[in-house]
Amino acid sequence: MTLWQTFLSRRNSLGSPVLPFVTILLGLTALAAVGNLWFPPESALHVSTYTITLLGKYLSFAMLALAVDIVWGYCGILSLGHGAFFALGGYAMGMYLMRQIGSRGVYGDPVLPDFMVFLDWDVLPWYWLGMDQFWFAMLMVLLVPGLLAFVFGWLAFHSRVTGVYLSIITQALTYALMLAFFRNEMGFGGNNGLTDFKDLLGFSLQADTTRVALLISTALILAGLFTLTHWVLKTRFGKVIEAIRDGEPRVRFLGYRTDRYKVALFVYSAMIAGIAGALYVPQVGIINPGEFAPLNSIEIVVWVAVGGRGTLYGAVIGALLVNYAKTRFTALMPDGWLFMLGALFVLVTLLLPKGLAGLYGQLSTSWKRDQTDQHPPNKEATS
Amino acid sequence: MTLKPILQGLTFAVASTVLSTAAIAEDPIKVGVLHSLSGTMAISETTLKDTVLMMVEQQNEAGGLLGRPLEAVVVDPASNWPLFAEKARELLTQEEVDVIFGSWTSVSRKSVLPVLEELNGLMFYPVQYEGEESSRNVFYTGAAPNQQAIPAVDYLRNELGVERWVLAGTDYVYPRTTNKILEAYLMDLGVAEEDIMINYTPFSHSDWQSIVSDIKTFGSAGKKTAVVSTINGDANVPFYKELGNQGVSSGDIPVIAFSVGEEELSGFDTSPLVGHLAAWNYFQSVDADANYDFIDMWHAYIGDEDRVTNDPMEATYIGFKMWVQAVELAGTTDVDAVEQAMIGQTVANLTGGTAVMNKNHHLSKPVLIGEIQDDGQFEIVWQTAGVVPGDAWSDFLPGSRMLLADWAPPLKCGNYNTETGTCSGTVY
Amino acid sequence: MKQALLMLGCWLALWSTQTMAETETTPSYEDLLIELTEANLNTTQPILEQIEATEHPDVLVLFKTLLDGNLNFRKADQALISIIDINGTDQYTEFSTGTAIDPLGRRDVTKIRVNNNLRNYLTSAIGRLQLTSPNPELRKAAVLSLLDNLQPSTAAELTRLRTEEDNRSVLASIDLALAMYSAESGDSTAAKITAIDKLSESLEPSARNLLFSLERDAEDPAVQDAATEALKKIDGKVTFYGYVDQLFFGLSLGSVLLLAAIGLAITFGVMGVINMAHGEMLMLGAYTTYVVQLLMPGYINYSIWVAIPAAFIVAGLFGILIERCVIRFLHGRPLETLLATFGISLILQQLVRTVFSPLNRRVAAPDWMSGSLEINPVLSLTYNRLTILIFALIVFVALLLIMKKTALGLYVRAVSQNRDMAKAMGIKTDRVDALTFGLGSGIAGIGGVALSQLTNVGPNLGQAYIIDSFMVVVFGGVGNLLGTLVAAFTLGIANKFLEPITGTVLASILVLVFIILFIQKRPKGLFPQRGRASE
Amino acid sequence: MMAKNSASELMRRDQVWPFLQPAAAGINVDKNVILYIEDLNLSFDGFKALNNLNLYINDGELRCLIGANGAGKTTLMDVITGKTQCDSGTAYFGQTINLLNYSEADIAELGIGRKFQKPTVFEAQTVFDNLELALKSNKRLLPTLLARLSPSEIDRIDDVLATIGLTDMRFQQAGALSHGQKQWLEIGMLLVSEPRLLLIDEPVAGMTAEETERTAELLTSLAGKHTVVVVEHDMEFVRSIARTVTVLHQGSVLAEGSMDEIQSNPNVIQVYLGEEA
Repeated sequence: MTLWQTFLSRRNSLGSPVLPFVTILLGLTALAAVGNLWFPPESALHVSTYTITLLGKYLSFAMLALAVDIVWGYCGILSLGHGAFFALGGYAMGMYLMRQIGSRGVYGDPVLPDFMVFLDWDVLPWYWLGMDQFWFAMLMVLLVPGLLAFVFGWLAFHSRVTGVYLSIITQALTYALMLAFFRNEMGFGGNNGLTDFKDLLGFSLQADTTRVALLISTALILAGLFTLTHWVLKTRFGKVIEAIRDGEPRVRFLGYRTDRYKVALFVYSAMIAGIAGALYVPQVGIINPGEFAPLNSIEIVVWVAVGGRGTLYGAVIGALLVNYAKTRFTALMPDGWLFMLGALFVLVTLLLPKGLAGLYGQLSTSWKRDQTDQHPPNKEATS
Repeated sequence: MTLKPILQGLTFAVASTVLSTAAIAEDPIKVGVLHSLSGTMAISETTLKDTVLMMVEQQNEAGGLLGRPLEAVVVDPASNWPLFAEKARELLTQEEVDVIFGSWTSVSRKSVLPVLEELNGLMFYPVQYEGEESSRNVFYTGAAPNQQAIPAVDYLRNELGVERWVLAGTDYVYPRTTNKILEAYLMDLGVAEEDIMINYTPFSHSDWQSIVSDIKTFGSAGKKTAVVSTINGDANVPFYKELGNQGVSSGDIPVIAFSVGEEELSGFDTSPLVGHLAAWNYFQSVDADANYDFIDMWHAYIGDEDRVTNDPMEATYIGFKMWVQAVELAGTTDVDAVEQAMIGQTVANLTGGTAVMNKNHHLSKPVLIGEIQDDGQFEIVWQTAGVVPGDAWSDFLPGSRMLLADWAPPLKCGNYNTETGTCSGTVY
Repeated sequence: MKQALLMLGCWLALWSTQTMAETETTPSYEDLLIELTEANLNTTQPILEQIEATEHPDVLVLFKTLLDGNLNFRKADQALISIIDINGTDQYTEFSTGTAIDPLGRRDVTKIRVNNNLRNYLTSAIGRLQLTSPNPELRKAAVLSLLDNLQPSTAAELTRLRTEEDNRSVLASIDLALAMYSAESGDSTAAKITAIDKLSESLEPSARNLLFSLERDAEDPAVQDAATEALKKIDGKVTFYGYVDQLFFGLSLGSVLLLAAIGLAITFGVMGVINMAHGEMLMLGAYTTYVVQLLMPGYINYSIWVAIPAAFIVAGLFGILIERCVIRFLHGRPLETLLATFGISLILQQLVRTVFSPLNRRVAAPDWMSGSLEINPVLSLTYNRLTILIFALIVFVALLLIMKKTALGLYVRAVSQNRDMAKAMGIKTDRVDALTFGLGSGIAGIGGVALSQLTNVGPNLGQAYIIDSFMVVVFGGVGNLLGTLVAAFTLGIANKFLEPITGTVLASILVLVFIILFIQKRPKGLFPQRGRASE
Repeated sequence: MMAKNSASELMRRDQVWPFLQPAAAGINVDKNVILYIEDLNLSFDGFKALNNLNLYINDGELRCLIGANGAGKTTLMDVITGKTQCDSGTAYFGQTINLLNYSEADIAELGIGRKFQKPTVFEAQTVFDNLELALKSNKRLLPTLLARLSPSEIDRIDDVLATIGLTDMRFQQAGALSHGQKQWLEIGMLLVSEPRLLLIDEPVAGMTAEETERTAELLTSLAGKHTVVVVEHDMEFVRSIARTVTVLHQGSVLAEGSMDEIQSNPNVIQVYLGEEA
């Protein structure tokens, strides 16, 4: 049986959240796109380019939150290092964009990026070769985070590193990478990272159409990954993953090699994070080692927690909401926004242990209970 | 010092928030402030935010600009570099500010640059930096390397007879470039390679024991040795503390720093460091009436007599004054008009001379060398006879030797290659 | 003996000013003071030399005031004014008369400036003027300052002085000076070689530099060989002391890591709370030190003793507050404590930023913590690092005793091992939780006091140490205090021995990679909790 | 898992490399013994949990293990199922398979199923899902990802559901079941995985008398086709099902035989039953 047939056969079990989610996501994106491109700035329906880039960034973050939720919410692997995969994907894209600059750089070197000219490098380092090809760079977006996740996951899960130990070494991983990428000798632009991008696949990154196209691509990819992930988690594989979260030793005694399942899921999640990074970079225009900062990775976890882990849409909502709050707060109260953000995290953990999605779940079940209480079906039979 | 300034800080924080959001009557001219108020850079940048707010307040008291009031729009990019770009876009498109004062680190400026060029914004960048840049949309009011590093080295060679050099810096672009320029410069002067030691450390490096000990060893070879420090921000305090503890006195091995000003020194006890040096275009201790006026204004504004002033504040001051003059000259806040009006503007600087905006968007400023005193101030021990024009493209780097920035007609180019006669690189 | 040195001093002073005294008529002390106010930095030194030559009784005070940067003059009449900062207020004194005067405006006085060259001159002049001082340290310093400029006359003088000197340390430095003199300009090759042999015992950099130049430039090959030999010997010692130095650096870094992590070993290790606000507890401790110093100006040397308990109490109370308000609702949900405490850490940082401003605060070091213990010219241990090393060990032992010997410690261990059982036995687990968290936070606060002596006291202080702290605790084994100790010192020493080979950044990266790989090998750290229950 | 084998072991020419042997090549029970435990030793921090333990289980047998707390019953199961590494000794499954070389998952795949002391079912998933997970099937990654329940598999699950009396609750979350029902569900999970050897740790703890009786029936019916090893404290229950009983004491076998023999064994009376008698 092919994958596709399986997919189709499972279509019925795709369940409720996918269709509404995809519809709302793509619908809103389409509205934003139309608002930006068709309505003149004076119109009330106009959506500014600022909003478009902001939305693009939010959606990339949502994808990243999705990646974290897959491992944390469904498999109990709390990764405090997902920022690393995100940044690696971003760097792969950044390298492609750097190579696209060509001789339009400050020093006009046709091959070497500006920062290399400036460090007196004569030749392109080997790991930059091929990055001028879009397909190759995109392959790297998947492969580099995937490979790192595979090596790391294979080591960690094989030796059964779990719980806080795992969380802390993922943090060590991203911290080590941050220090490494800060080094100018690494050939990734040091602290400044990669910036000053010109165009992507020949389209100018400054053009509104390109921005809208990027937003739409991000939305489509997010919708696709959401659907795919939803399907994956509904298969028996997904059931094994959830079972690992709730009792890994038990799953082993059932004959599943749980380390391989965890590695596979970790790699899948890392690749999603890599894709998110690759989409993030052209929309914000810069990638630098700050993305590896351990605090960033913790923040991703916070988004997921706020939205509600263990539900895919919860992660997405959490990421959107927290980032929107950040944008608003930093502008409205530049001196006090950290108070608000901090308080939000504390309150959500205390009052909404299952996040906003959990709140929704609670409300809807209590509503349903009210409904069923009015028409008790076979009450005797069940009790 | 009492708790009073702390309380004032509290009220001020609230007040400034209100001020930035409350709309002032009759179509104000908006001034964007893009400095980090949280995160690692807040320590340096908050002061500059306050400086801009002070200048805005002062300008409004003097009747505003073009008959319109000024309104400051403060945002917090939170020391997050991509956020700088986003916030710049927000300022330019949502808030529709006419000018931005902002950025501290090079990477934040690099991050903002494409946005400025795309949306044709105008930014004043008030911090000393590595040069190698000249954007049409940015005015660089801090020092270029030739306004800080080169005179500093000359001073050490000529006045102190230094023959052996330690170039110590944080591993990022500003120290890298400065040290490359200095290395080339020193080699040109005939300094042997083994007499130059280059050392890079990560950001916020806090354990300096080994490096200071290495410097001591390097400096005990019989030749007069000096350290040229491009160590950034919060790594300085532990570095200087270690210097003091290991007894590296300024008499033995003087350290000259390009990133250490009054504000950095106010964070620790400087008595073991007396005599170490810094090179800037401004020191609070400058004996000039303009400076005293500025300090008084600052103290009155911030409500704390102990707050110091520093070079980036002077750069902000000069930049703001120049922008006001240019707007008045152009009669509009339109970026293209202001950009052209800016070139050739002169403003009395705080050191008693005159700052001139050159065609390459860099200032002509005097260069001062100061020695650290035990009260956290600098004693000026040397200064250039006149002003030094800022050089966007260093003459000591092979890649930029032939480049020239000239934004006046007819050239209007940020990196004109004098060898090929073309304006290479970015043309938006 | 002292007289002899005084004579030497005067002779040196005269010798340096001879040329000027010969040609001009000596101006008076008062004229020179006026000249001083008109001089610029390049012309000041000759004037000072002349002033020194006048042997006026006020010269010493004048030079000291000048060196301290307190000498000013009134613009109106060029009268010298000393401005001395006494407990925050400037005291103005007319220099010539010594009478106190009313404070003058900033614009009415100008400071007489000194630079490094002048400072060097002033220091040595003050040294010469002070040679009557009975302090052998000063005599020794005078001899050592001569090492780089040995003249036949100096050597003769030193030879004579040698017979009168009774202090062994001063005697040794005179011997060294004489050996250096004869190594360079001895009568015969044999004399030179004997002198070089003597020099090979010394670690003084000047001696080493002399040997370098002899090895390179001496005409006699025998001398060259002897110099090479001697250098080899010295280098061997220098290398050895270099290792000792590195070991000390490693221990010192380890002690900092220990202080940073030890509080976390309680809150995270024993209670299982992933306490992201731990760094902010360090920060609170550091700020407490600052506030204590503000409250008791003029007692910097003692304020630190007040700061230690104060920091413990402040951070401890914050800890208890956090536990009572937030963490107790999150029992059994360790990963959620991470989120809540992350939020708390943001709030605390911003709180400090609002209350104290985002700028770093100045925390002065007590006198007894500055300077270094000089074991020999190439090995000196800084007092503040030594103090912190000892302090870290004391804190560790104290904590260990609390955990092992007190009722609280017993309760804490009981609760951490089996909460329900402990509760059933009548232990008030709520109170124990609060106290444990308070203890961990308080210890972190004490760590902050120590950190305030080493690094920036600012809102970001905590963030700089949080990752390292977690690494240390996890590497050592969660829930094991001894593990934390061993881990901190292991990581500290490893880092410091790697650093010279790989550079600072790579050393940190390698240590992190090492930790990651180590955890693969021993998933529960260095000292894991064993047995079936821990699964 | 091959770490113990040295390089010279790899070079032996009289045997196929272990990693080339098919994992579940079938269990050789020529001698009618399915499990050989020999000289097993294990200590935790000086405490000898297993002390030169020797135990042989016949194919198709129903064996009860009894012993005081700390006698080593659960630890023995841990060693057999690969959860705990022992210090020395061997544990052979059939003639050829040394269990000590395999991981938990491999051992499960070889056909050893285990029910834990505390019922461990996947509470967030339905009863049906729990059984589906336990189903005897290819448990590699890709097959699991693409797996679809075949009609025969569904029938099999339905059968088991009927056996364990949870048919009505098939789509209920396992977390909502009562303690006894969870015990049953776990037994059901063992059944669908069709193991050769079942290791059952305290199956009737927390069950009502009625449920206990049904469990006893079920276990007795399993013996023959499967080999069943039961650890239990409930002596009534043991008496009701046991043919052979092994008494463990301080990590080694104290006595072995029928229930009556055991009850009359003076050693056993002294250390174990003595307390009750």
